[in-house]
Amino acid sequence: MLVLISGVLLIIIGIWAMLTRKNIIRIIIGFSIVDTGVHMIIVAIGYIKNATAPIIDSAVNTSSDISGAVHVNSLIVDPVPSALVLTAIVIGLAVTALLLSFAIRLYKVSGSLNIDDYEELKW
Amino acid sequence: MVNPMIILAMFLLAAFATALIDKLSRMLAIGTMYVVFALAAGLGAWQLYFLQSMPDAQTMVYSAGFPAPLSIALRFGVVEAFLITLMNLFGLLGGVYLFKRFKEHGAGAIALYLAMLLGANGLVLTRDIFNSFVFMEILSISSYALIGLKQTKNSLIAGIKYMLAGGLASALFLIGVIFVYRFTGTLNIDTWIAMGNIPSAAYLVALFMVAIGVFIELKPFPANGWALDLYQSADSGLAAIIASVQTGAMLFLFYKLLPLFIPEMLNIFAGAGLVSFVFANLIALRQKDAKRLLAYSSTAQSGLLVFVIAALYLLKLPDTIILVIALGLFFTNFFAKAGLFWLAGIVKQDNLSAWGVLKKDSGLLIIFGVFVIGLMGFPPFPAFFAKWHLVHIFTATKAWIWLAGLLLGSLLEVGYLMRWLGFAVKQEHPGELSKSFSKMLAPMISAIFLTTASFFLIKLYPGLGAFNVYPLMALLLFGLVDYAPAKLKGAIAIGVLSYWAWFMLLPSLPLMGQVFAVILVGGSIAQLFAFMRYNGAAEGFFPFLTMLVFSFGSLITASTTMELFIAWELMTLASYMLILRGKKAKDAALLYIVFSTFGAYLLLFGLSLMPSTYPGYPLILQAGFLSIGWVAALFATGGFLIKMGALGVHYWLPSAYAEADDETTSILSSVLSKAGVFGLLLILMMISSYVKSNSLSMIALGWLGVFTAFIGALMAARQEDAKLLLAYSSMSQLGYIVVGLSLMSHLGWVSALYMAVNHLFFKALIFMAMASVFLRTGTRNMYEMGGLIKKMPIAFISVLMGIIAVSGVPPLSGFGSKWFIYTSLLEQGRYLQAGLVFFSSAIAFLYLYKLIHTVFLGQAKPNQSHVKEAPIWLIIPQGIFIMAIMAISMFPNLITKPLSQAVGNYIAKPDWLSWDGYNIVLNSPALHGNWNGNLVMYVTMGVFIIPLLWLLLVNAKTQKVKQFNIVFAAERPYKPETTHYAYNMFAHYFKALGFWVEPRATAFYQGVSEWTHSISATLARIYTGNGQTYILHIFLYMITLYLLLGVR
Amino acid sequence: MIKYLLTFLALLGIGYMFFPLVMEFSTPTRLNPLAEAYVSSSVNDLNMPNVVTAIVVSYRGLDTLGEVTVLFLATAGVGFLLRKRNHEAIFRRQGSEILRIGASFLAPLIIVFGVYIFTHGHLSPGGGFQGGVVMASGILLMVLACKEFSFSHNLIHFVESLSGVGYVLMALTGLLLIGFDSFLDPRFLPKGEWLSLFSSGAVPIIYSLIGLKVGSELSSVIDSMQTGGEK
Amino acid sequence: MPNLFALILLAVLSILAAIYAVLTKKTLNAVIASGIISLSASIIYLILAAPDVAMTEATIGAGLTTVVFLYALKHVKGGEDD
Amino acid sequence: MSITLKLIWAFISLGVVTVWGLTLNGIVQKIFARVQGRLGPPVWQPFIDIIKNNAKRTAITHGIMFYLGPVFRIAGGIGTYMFIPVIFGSVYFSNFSMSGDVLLVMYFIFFGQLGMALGAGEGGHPYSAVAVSRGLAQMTAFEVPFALSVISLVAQYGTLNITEIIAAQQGGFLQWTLFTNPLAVIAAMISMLGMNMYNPFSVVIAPQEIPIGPPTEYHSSFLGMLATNRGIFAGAKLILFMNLFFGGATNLFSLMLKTFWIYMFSVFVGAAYPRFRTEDSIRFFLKYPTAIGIISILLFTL
Repeated sequence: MLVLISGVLLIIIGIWAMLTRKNIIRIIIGFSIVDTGVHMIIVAIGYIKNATAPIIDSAVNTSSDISGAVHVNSLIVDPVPSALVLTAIVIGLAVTALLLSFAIRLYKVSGSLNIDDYEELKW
Repeated sequence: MVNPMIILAMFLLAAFATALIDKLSRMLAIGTMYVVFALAAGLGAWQLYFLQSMPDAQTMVYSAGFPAPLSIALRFGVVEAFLITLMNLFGLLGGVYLFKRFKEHGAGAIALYLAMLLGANGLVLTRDIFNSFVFMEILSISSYALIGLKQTKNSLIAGIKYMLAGGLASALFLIGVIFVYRFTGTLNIDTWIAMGNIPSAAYLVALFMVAIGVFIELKPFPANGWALDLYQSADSGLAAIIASVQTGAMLFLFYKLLPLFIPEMLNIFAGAGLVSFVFANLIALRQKDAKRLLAYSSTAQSGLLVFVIAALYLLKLPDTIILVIALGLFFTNFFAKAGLFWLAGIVKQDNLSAWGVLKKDSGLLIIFGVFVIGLMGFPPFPAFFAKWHLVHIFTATKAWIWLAGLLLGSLLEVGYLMRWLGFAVKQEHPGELSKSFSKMLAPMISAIFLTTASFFLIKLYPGLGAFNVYPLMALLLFGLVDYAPAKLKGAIAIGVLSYWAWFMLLPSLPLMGQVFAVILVGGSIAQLFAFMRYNGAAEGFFPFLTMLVFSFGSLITASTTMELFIAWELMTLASYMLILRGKKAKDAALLYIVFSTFGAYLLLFGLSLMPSTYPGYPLILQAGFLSIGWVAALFATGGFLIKMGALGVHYWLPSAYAEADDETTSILSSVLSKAGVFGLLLILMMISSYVKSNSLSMIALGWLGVFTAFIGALMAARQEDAKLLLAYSSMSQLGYIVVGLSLMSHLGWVSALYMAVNHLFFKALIFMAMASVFLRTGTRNMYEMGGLIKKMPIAFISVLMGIIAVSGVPPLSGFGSKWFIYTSLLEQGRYLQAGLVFFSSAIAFLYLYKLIHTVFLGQAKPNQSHVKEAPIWLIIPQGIFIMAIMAISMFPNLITKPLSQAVGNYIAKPDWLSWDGYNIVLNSPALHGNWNGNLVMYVTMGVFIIPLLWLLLVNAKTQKVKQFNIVFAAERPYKPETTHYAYNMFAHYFKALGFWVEPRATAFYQGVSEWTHSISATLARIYTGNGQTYILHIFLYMITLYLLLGVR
Repeated sequence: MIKYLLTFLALLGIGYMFFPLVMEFSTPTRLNPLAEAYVSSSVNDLNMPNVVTAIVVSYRGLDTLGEVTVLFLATAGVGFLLRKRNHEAIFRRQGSEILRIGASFLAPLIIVFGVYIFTHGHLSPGGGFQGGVVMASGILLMVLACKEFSFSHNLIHFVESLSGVGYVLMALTGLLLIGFDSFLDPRFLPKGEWLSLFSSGAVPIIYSLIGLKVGSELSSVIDSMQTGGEK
Repeated sequence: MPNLFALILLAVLSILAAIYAVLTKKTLNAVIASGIISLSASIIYLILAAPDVAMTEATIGAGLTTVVFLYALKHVKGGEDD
Repeated sequence: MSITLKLIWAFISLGVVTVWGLTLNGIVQKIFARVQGRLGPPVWQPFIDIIKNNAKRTAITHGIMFYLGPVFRIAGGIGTYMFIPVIFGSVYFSNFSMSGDVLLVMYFIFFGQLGMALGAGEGGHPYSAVAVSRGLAQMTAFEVPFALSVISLVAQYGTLNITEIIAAQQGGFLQWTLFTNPLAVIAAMISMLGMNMYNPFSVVIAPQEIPIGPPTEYHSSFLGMLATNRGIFAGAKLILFMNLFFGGATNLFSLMLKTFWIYMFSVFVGAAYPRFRTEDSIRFFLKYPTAIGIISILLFTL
């Protein structure tokens, strides 16, 4: 719950940064804050009260039935959001890196990173 | 069946291995990529084939050996296979187009391009929502990176805007997905759908976020500033793929999610799509930059598609119908939009008016035409059928706002696309094309593909007769031999058309149909001779002329409303092309097509309200016993009246007639306008069961006709340009026809048809004669001519015959039409209308005299001393029409009796109308009268010949004098210019009647156009160019939609 | 001014939109059926203790394949944008002696640690991605510390390409050996012993390939970013 | 209970860092701040029993992303601040 | 009646109307002269002019249409006359009125005017064109009240057939249209002022007056033919008006009497009023007479 709220707050702050900062690098930082917020929300969704990590090692209480199938008895957190967030983090990195290299090229080409300086394409 | 995993694996292998292969040989790397596309397309096609033979085959494929929802499922059904085939084919074409770029940039670019297609393929196939996210990212990131192909300032900043927007959209999507997972416990779309709606506000919000994430990727107005900049600045080859493949894949994802949405959500997305369609088109209207225009157009089209699928889903139509319509639109859009982007890369000119360079390569120009026309939804392109069904569905479900929006947006679209086409066809530009085999291949193949597919579509479409294909075949065949000399083509065209008309068309028609066949087809064939006057190939005439004539045939033989509309659209298109061929006809043609399209949409709506007909029997036969509602009749009538140029909607008429080539104008005026008469008559037949002559509506229609005649005549008298004069004259004459039709009586319809036939004869005659004059003098301004009677006697005789016939002076047939109109009007008690008709027919004298006097009489101009008689090809039709006029003047029964019989099949001939030899006798209780055209002819000849003989007797030897040998108060005139009373001949008249000739229609339509442009400009202001503002737009847009959704 | 107002409204609106999501949220006390199924299937069918890895590599392996592709694309894109314009020497500050020696001592250790992480991805936390990043950070360390350090681009590309191809081939092997629905099925190799390195079918191999690929990709991203297409 | 306390602390820390990242004049500080956010996030994940994610966030989010940002800053010297 | 006989009677009737028309013209010239305080030419002056003109040897022509102009003109006059029944009930004086109704006559009037305008046009004289433009403009205006009054007659009698219209007016002068439909007659009579081109509607011939008098370029036998037509055409129009509005004529005497007085009406007005400008006359015709015509129609329809 708490993590969820802070995730949402991070998203809003990130958007705030994206909407008010003029420097493109700062906007990208805002974007990565949004991403972090999203990841936080995802992890928060997967959490289950008083559960342990989804790794079935000796710390986890298991039992086997007659057919040999193993049952996990103690609480573990939902592994699905964890799996998803892994993907999301990597993708976030990819986008951020790409954005930054665009920004670098842009700076090299025209010497400014102020987003207000680029209004040629319009109407 | 094919395992779709193979396709994905293939792409991945190629993408990962490219770097290595590139080290070996770059060509090998590029070749591998092409092979992958070809294989993937082939697998898609194979799957289609497979599913066709086994429709019930299992199409779901799981990964990792576990069933969904544990694993990720892919579906490879018919739609998916279709899209896969299409997209990979496109990938291949786009890849070939980008060949040079790949060669330059190597492995990175190749891998990125492969990955882009991989993303699109995956997005289409997957049935897992998170997997969709991954493929969406692959698709986006590869397109982000490819923007770097062009490292200019604009392209880089556009890339950043695009990435920020895309990144935010996917963040929203991701949040939505995870919350939906929280509520449903699964990520599989099918499992979601099976769970149904979960009654929770949070769930709704999550769902909304999923939807808005996808929706923003579809570039809805106004949250699409980033996309516009992207399209404008990216490499054309890339923009083509983004506009087609990427948008297509995203749309399909949206389509997959539709079953999850609650009706309110569908409603909002349908509305947002429609708004996007209309407004993006509106803004596109004022664009001067070709790529930016394409950008607006692309966003409009994706808005349209979203609207269509959401709206149809909301209407709970079966999936097959939704898919057929959406794919129809998509298919056309796909090829056309990408093709246009590709062409933009070849043209290399941003300014629309610079697209005239396309003229340097007629092949490219044709390809361009195919794309533009396909995009507008003209038949036979699939978009036409899609729009047709859409309109019918919306009508059936009474979704009026949607219908209005759809048609409005389409109209705007026609506006700018046709303007563009006009530039390409007409504007001269010195630039160069950047042509290369690899760049030409893609647009060429897609144009061919689009055309071929459309051709088969119209041929195989259920319920369409063979006649509908003829115009297209004519276009194609004559297009292929367009390099042949005009005389040869003309001869072939006349031969083929005559054969077809005589042996195929006429026998299949009832009498009324035959009457129109004679007017429309016969009238055109007679005028085809004139086109043989051109030396050389005279490109661009015969394909469209033959198309036009064949489409007349399909119009008359149409047995269903769809056939009727297809013929109507083909006719409009052919005539537009013919008008556009005129030297300065760019704006005029645009005006024509916009009005025509507006008319066509009115007609389309009217037709959609009509009951079903019996395929196989011409509508003109069925019309006698079909009955339609008044709304349908009203709208269809509106559509037809626009084609006829009725008062108020005549704005297009003068300029189109004036600027088209002279021979074309003749056909437009004398023949094409009669197609409107045909349509109007058809409608009136269908409402004749409950609308009579004294119905308010018919009286109103009558007044409309009368005022058309009146204002047309007044305007004609005011013109100095002979073609404008004749154009307004045509308008005026069509007014009489409308009056006649509005009478809903036997006599009234006979009079209208008589007038129609007559108008064909004399207007074609005058136009042909005037065409000769324009040809020889090189001007259309009448006051620049004079005294041509001595140089061009044949033309003078034609015009003389023509004006006698137009004015209705006995003994020529024109009087017959006047007599019929007055008697039919008076017989029905329409006294005041008859009075105004008389007034307008008197005004006709003004312009007719002006025409003949200022051109043929008066002082000859010295610079026209070289003028000689026109070539024989222009004289042949004149001869034909003079003979026709003489025949029906001398023997009116030749025409009056068949017309009466034809009308009698719908409205019985009253007993009081009878023929006594050549004497037509009217003995109605309300009116007695008679007319014996034959006797009048003899008497007139008698009273003419006797004084002539007398004069010859007493004054046989007259002395010819020179031009200036006139009695002129005390001084000798020495300049013909000052002695030729011609300019503003009726100044005094307009001083007296000025009120009636103020150009109100012009003011009105200019106002409309100005307002449209201002609104468009104001709306475009929201695209400030600032990336941050665009992000703000996205959020505000999202919030607005959210508030509209009203989640509690 | 109006822009600030609109920005404020937008932020407010977003907050309003998130409100129901937060309000209706309550931390669940037990797993949902799908997660239960994953846990039991992971343990029973794949013999894999780390359920997250099971999902990442096997059940939702297609996502991971895509993810690797995304990273690959980013690498290609960054390389593409920041490719060297010309071959002038790039100015780089030489690290201090201690740093250099420390780095050349530490870097191989870090790389070995990375390898450990991704080979044990199915047993313990971490896996290909984390291991790959660790490997890349080893290389980063070398880049920072030593001026003359330059790794072979060809080698990196080779490793990257081969591991990518290998990954896809692994995935296809499942399809070929097991059945129609078995793209990315790791069970064509024996399950092995519970908690042993060579268990869980082909998962360790796949994760190793991922690790190599991620490592090489991130290394080249770092390299590209570091040079930055300098003139 | 200590977990909860740590959680609150980290959440507040990350939010404060985020606000700082928005408000600070110097972009370098903002980059560092965003690294701090990621780092605290990764500890939060650890507490939430998601060690895989925590590792990833620590290495990629806090580590690599920050490095990439820093490299970018190096290349845009002069244009990086507001 | 055989066709030969028909033709012979047509010629006789044509001769009658020519003589009567020319005589009327002569009388009018005399009256005008007297009103203006001159002695004036003799009543038979028009006949003398025609003979003199036809006897002239020299003739110049500007071209074929110029040559044909007078022919058109006189053919229009004769034709118009030929389509009007002259004396009600007389088979001999019915001309070829069976070939059409009043519409035919109204439109045939244009035949001569159009031909004349064309002929004059080829003359190349600007004044001809000026005159034609004024004439045509004025014509469109004065035809409106006339057409309205004819339409009013249709509303009244239900026929377009002139003979039937006359027949409906038989049985005492109170049956004349003049008394049964006075508004229509007023409208028609005003428009006749315009048709006859006397003052105040004589602006048409004004440009020709400036140099040497009417038909500027025409002379010799052309002029003779035009002068002859003045007689025929005037007679034809007067007979048409008589037939439509004044009960027709059952014998030659009443024909002469009625046509004389109809003609005198326009002459008196013409002698008393100054000339209108073209635009004024157009406005005039489109105002009062048109309104009167419309009212007369409405009276018969409502």
